[in-house]
Amino acid sequence: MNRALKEHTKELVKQNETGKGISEMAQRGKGNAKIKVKDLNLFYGEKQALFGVSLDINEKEVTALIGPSGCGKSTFLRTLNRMNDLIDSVKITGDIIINDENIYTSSDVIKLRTKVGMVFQKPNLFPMSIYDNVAYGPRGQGIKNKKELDKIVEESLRGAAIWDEVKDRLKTSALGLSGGQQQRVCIARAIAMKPDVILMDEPTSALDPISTLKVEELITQMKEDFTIVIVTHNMQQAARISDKTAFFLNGEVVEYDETDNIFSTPKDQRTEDYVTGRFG
Amino acid sequence: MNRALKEHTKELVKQNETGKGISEMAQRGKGNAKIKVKDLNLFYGEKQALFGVSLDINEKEVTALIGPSGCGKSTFLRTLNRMNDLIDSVKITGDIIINDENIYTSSDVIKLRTKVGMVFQKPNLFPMSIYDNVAYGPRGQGIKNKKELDKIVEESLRGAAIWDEVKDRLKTSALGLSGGQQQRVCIARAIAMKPDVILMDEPTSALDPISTLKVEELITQMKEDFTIVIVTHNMQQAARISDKTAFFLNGEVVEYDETDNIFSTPKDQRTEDYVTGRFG
Amino acid sequence: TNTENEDTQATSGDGYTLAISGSTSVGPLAEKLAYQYAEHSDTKIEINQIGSSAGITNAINGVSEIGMASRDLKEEEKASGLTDLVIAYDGIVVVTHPSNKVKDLTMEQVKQIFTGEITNWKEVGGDDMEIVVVSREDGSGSRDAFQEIVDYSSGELVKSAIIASGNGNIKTTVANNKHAVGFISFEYIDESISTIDINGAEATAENVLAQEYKLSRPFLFVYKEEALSEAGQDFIDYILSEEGQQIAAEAGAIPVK
Amino acid sequence: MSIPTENKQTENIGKANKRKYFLESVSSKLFMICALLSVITLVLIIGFVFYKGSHPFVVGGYSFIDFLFGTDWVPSEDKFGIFPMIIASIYATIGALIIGVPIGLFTAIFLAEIASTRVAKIISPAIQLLAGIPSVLYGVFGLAIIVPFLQNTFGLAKGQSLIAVILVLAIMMLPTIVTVAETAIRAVPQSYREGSLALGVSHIGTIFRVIVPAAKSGIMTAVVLGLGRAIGETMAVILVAGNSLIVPTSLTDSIRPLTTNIALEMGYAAGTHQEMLFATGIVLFSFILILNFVLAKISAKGGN
Amino acid sequence: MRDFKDNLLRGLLWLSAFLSVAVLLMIVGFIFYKGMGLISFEFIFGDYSPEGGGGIWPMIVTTVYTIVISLIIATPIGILAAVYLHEYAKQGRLVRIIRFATESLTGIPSIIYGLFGAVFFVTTLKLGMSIIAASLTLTIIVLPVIIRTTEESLKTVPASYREGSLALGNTKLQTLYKVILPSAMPGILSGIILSIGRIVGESAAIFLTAGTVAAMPESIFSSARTLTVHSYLVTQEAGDIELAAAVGIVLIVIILAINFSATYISKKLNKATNK
Ligand SMILES: Nc1ncnc2c1ncn2[C@@H]1O[C@H](COP(=O)(O)OP(=O)(O)OP(=O)(O)O)[C@@H](O)[C@H]1O
Ligand SMILES: Nc1ncnc2c1ncn2[C@@H]1O[C@H](COP(=O)(O)OP(=O)(O)OP(=O)(O)O)[C@@H](O)[C@H]1O
Ligand SMILES: [Mg+2]
Ligand SMILES: [Mg+2]
Repeated sequence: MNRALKEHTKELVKQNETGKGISEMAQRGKGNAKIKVKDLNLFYGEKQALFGVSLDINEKEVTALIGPSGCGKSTFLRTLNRMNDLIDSVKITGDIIINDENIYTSSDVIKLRTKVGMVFQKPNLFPMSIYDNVAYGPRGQGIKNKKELDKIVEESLRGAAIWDEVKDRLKTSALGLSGGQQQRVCIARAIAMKPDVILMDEPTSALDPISTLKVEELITQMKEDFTIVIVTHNMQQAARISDKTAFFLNGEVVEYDETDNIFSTPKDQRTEDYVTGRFG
Repeated sequence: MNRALKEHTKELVKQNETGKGISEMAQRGKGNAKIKVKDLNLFYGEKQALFGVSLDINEKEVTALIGPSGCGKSTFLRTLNRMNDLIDSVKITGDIIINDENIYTSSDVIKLRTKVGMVFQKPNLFPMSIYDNVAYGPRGQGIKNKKELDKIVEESLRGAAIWDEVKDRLKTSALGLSGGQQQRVCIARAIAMKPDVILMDEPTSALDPISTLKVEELITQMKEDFTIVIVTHNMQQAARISDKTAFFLNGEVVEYDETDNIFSTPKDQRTEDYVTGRFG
Repeated sequence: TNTENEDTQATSGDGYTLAISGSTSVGPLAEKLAYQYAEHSDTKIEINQIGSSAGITNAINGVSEIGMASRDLKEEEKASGLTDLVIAYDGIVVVTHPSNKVKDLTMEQVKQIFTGEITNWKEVGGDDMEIVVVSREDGSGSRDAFQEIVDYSSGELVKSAIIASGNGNIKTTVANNKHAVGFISFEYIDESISTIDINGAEATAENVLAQEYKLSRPFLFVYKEEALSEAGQDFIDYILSEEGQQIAAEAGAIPVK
Repeated sequence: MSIPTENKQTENIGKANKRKYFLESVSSKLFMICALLSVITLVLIIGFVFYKGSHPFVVGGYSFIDFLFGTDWVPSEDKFGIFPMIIASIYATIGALIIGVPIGLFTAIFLAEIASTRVAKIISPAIQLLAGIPSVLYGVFGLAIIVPFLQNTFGLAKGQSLIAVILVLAIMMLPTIVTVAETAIRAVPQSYREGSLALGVSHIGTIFRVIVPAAKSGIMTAVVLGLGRAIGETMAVILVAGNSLIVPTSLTDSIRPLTTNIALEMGYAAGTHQEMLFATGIVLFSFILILNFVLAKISAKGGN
Repeated sequence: MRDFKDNLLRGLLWLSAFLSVAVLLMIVGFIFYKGMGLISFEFIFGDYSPEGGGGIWPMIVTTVYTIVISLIIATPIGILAAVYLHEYAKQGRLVRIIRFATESLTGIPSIIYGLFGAVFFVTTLKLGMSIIAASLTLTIIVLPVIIRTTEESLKTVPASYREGSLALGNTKLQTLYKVILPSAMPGILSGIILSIGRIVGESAAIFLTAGTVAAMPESIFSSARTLTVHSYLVTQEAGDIELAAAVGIVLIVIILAINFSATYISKKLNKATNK
């Protein structure tokens, strides 16, 4: 990588503190460990993708996962709501404890997934109307009352900063929306479940800056009620919205600390290389 | 939107000039108009998505298209290689002239598409091996020679900053790669055609910063040979790599100018609102 | 309905269903008889045309009360206690394409044609044209009877013969092919094919009864004596009555008396 | 949200989930039973056919080799050789595949990729309609149109022949192949199409290089189902095959495929004759199993 | 050269489509040409008469019975079996065996199904020659068709739908009927339409299990004659092609009606999806 680019990255990174200051989240007290991950190994068949990952994620905080492409961020995130169960070849060892319950020994994966919501990397709306997409989760929980559903749908869509754009076409297919619009409806769909924890896998990578900021603002609000774990490639985003940041590399957690520390005084050389763009 | 966020956006935007300076592309001479778009209107059935778009895109420059989600950036981009022909309901009026040829009256859409390559928003590799994906285009052009193909594949993958990650698994399915890896193979696939113009629809939205920087560097290199049109939500990216920027809003081009001007002294209030984050 | 369960309860009159199944050649005649019989009795008659062997099997294992057969019973079938009864005879006629000039043959010529000794129509006074033999399938009642009377065995049948299942298929095949010769039951004779006199005798019921025309076979009802219901017996009696035999004659079959 | 209500809610979810898990495990077992039904029926049918068909060889002292390679089939004289029929079945099946599969697939591609939506909307249902026309009518059509046509065109003494069978079977395979393959092709994601077109590959090139390979599994299903129809077909074939007991040496010879032999004589057969027809069924089964096996191999090779 | 190949392939595509349509027109035309003369109100709605000149109403009723009963049994079993194979089962030996069995069932001649049905349903289960025995036999015949086509259409449902639904705390079962089956509906429907075709077109398997009684069935336990068996019998014994073709016309109309309503229903079901 040429020098110019490297310096440029540094510039970007310096900007962290400012972003942090602005987003008014500095003075929040530390939460308790909501999620405890101990010595987690994950294999896709023969191939190991996570190596002894251990980290505690605090309640009502935003935890960001960063790292280069293919390092296992998505894989890790998906262990937290047992989404990897869907892949036959996946083998997992180690413990993940959420709300004092080991999610891999407790068998109530439905409860787990209602408590731990998720927003995916690619928008994955169902081929039904916008309304039905958002009402999908609550309906699955047995909420039938139309008024109640209407309310949930509106609140969730507002929460995801998309209400105004879709309020007149709630009954039309969700697949007619643009990528950015779709992703925001996905967020609304997750919010509609009122989960404890929300996992987000690059939720804003398909959004324009305005929507991104709205969503970031939303995340900042949401952490009053929710514990949020977010994968992002955008280091400024991590810096702006997260309380703690974990840096992943080749399936290992290289460093996990307060976001400020990660970006300003990383302990590991590789972390420094990465956040300053000297890596790879 | 709250004040804090607005200011924050301004911060981000200020950073433009720095990025620009660093990426060493300030003093390039102006190219000729490679692509001339005149009074382009596009309809999806009844619904109009582009309104009288006119702009000239210069040869061997990078032109960025920015604007909020749903404003028609992708739609516009896809008119340049007649990708919208695939959608039955699409009606187009106006002229697009590439290399002095009106692409909508000339009927050789295949030639057009070999000359005007494209990288999509979501990675769309074929269900075949990585090698076959990259060799797909050249083979379509009648290149059968194994040595030659090998060379093209390697060069293209190197060019897309993915060679090292995949060189040992060229013959395995491309769909086993992570999202970021897939997108870079898509770029390799487009490069392999050695086109005149390359259209990119948020090509880096699924990439980590390292790969993003590599791709941006690549784009900077590529403009020695190619004319590049790129849709991006990342205004810094637009600022860093593009020579000219067009700001789209509700299907119209609000402002089109040197990138420097767009970000430092926009003429239209709406442009200013958008690039400073005061919009919406 | 499954008669097996019911014939212990009611064996005649209202609501009783008499199940008959078997030969597709006897079937149409039996249907006509049952149709007329309905004026005399309330017994409902179910007739299934599924082939002689299936009908015989059904009669043996009780799925049907009466089986219809257009061939003689085999040893093992007789051994299982079946009674057979001739309800009518069926005349068999040799047919050709209407354009064929040949109108009569000797029994010997018929044999030579079907065994492949004569292969061209000119050898029997017709045009110079290859002969295409059409026969029924092995096991068919018509074919058994035809071969027995004409006096050749299945093994002797010319190998390239077309095998058609059912009178209708033979008729359609012959009607569409100038070269063809086949044999069908009297009741299916119509103007789409031309009939052949054998040894100078025309194919008519009278000639059969007068023993001048030799090609005929029996239509059989088979049943287990002990399983035959009153209704069944009554229907059989009706068939053998003057009226029943009259109907058979009108349907193109040859009465037993 | 106050703490007590939250606890209550959690409890409720717990209870509701118990029911859900119960439903979940019951349903998955039910689904498995449904899936096993096809295995059970296959076992029953194979058992039935083998039980009946092996009897003459196990008890009756007939030689299976003579059965397979004998050229005489005269049940009334106790001669049971099905060699001509085996050959006839192989020829007829291969012939029907050679003609029916490409035409069917190409038609499916045409409907899914080339025809306008309006045209496809008319033709596709019309072709599905063909699937419902009773095979007897195909036979009658064959007998009234194809057989005389062949007879006149090639100056034959009889049109009932191998080629007539092949044509009728190919026609009968069409609806199945076209319908299933068209569905599969339509299901290929649009992004593949776009990706390929954007690389300057022509529409036709895109179809044959990306779309068809991506729909491979559905296309194989189409072929397997169509083949099933061709092998299993009897009524139409009886009418146009001629059913002669000769080993075919040319396309114009009349033939008797294995299925026809069973259907033709089952109505009149009894005793050993009937058992021999079941034995014919066993051979037919093996034939089908081998074909399925080969097709599975081909599709595995073509892919991955 | 490339253009030549393209044009050649394009030509072949057009030619194939043309041939298929031509064959379609010829067959349908043939059937209408031969049979139209017999079609009348009396022919369709009249009772059967062995003397000739009667109608085919009993056969129409029987045909509808067999279609409805077979589908009522086969559709749920087939769909659920496919769901098991694609959504539930671990891809191992069991699945391979089931697949192989299913595939092999498709190739068995209908006459063998008929003989099996005659022994198993008619005699062993003591159902007698009846509509129900025939329908059960037909169920076995169409099961593989439904399983295979359903499985194929399940394959086309994007994995992201499954993930999205499960991540919202829905069970597999909920995911199945709320998202997966609706998205797979068009494929499933085309399988059902093919099955209807197979049921309607079947003769050998039916006359050995339902028989050929040409009277109005009193119940599904009655022996009866379907339209196809009727056309088979009149072709085979009487060689009456006009009558067979007239029956064919009625069948075509019935199938058209079923296909149209099936497409209509699927459109209704998928309103949100297709829009
Ligand atoms: N289903 C799978 N089977 C096998 N390997 C997989 C699978 N999914 C992911 N991998 C591999 O596991 C590793 C981690 O992938 P993962 O998707 O977690 O990366 P990531 O950090 O999310 O990358 P990105 O930033 O590109 O999304 C990669 O090497 C990837 O190729
Ligand atoms: N196939 C289509 N049919 C109908 N409307 C469409 C179609 N594709 C896009 N649109 C509409 O056209 C408008 C422009 O869409 P487009 O995808 O070009 O936006 P975009 O600027 O690329 O947005 P994003 O940044 O979210 O990708 C949107 O309102 C969208 O809903
Ligand atoms: Mg990822
Ligand atoms: Mg876009």
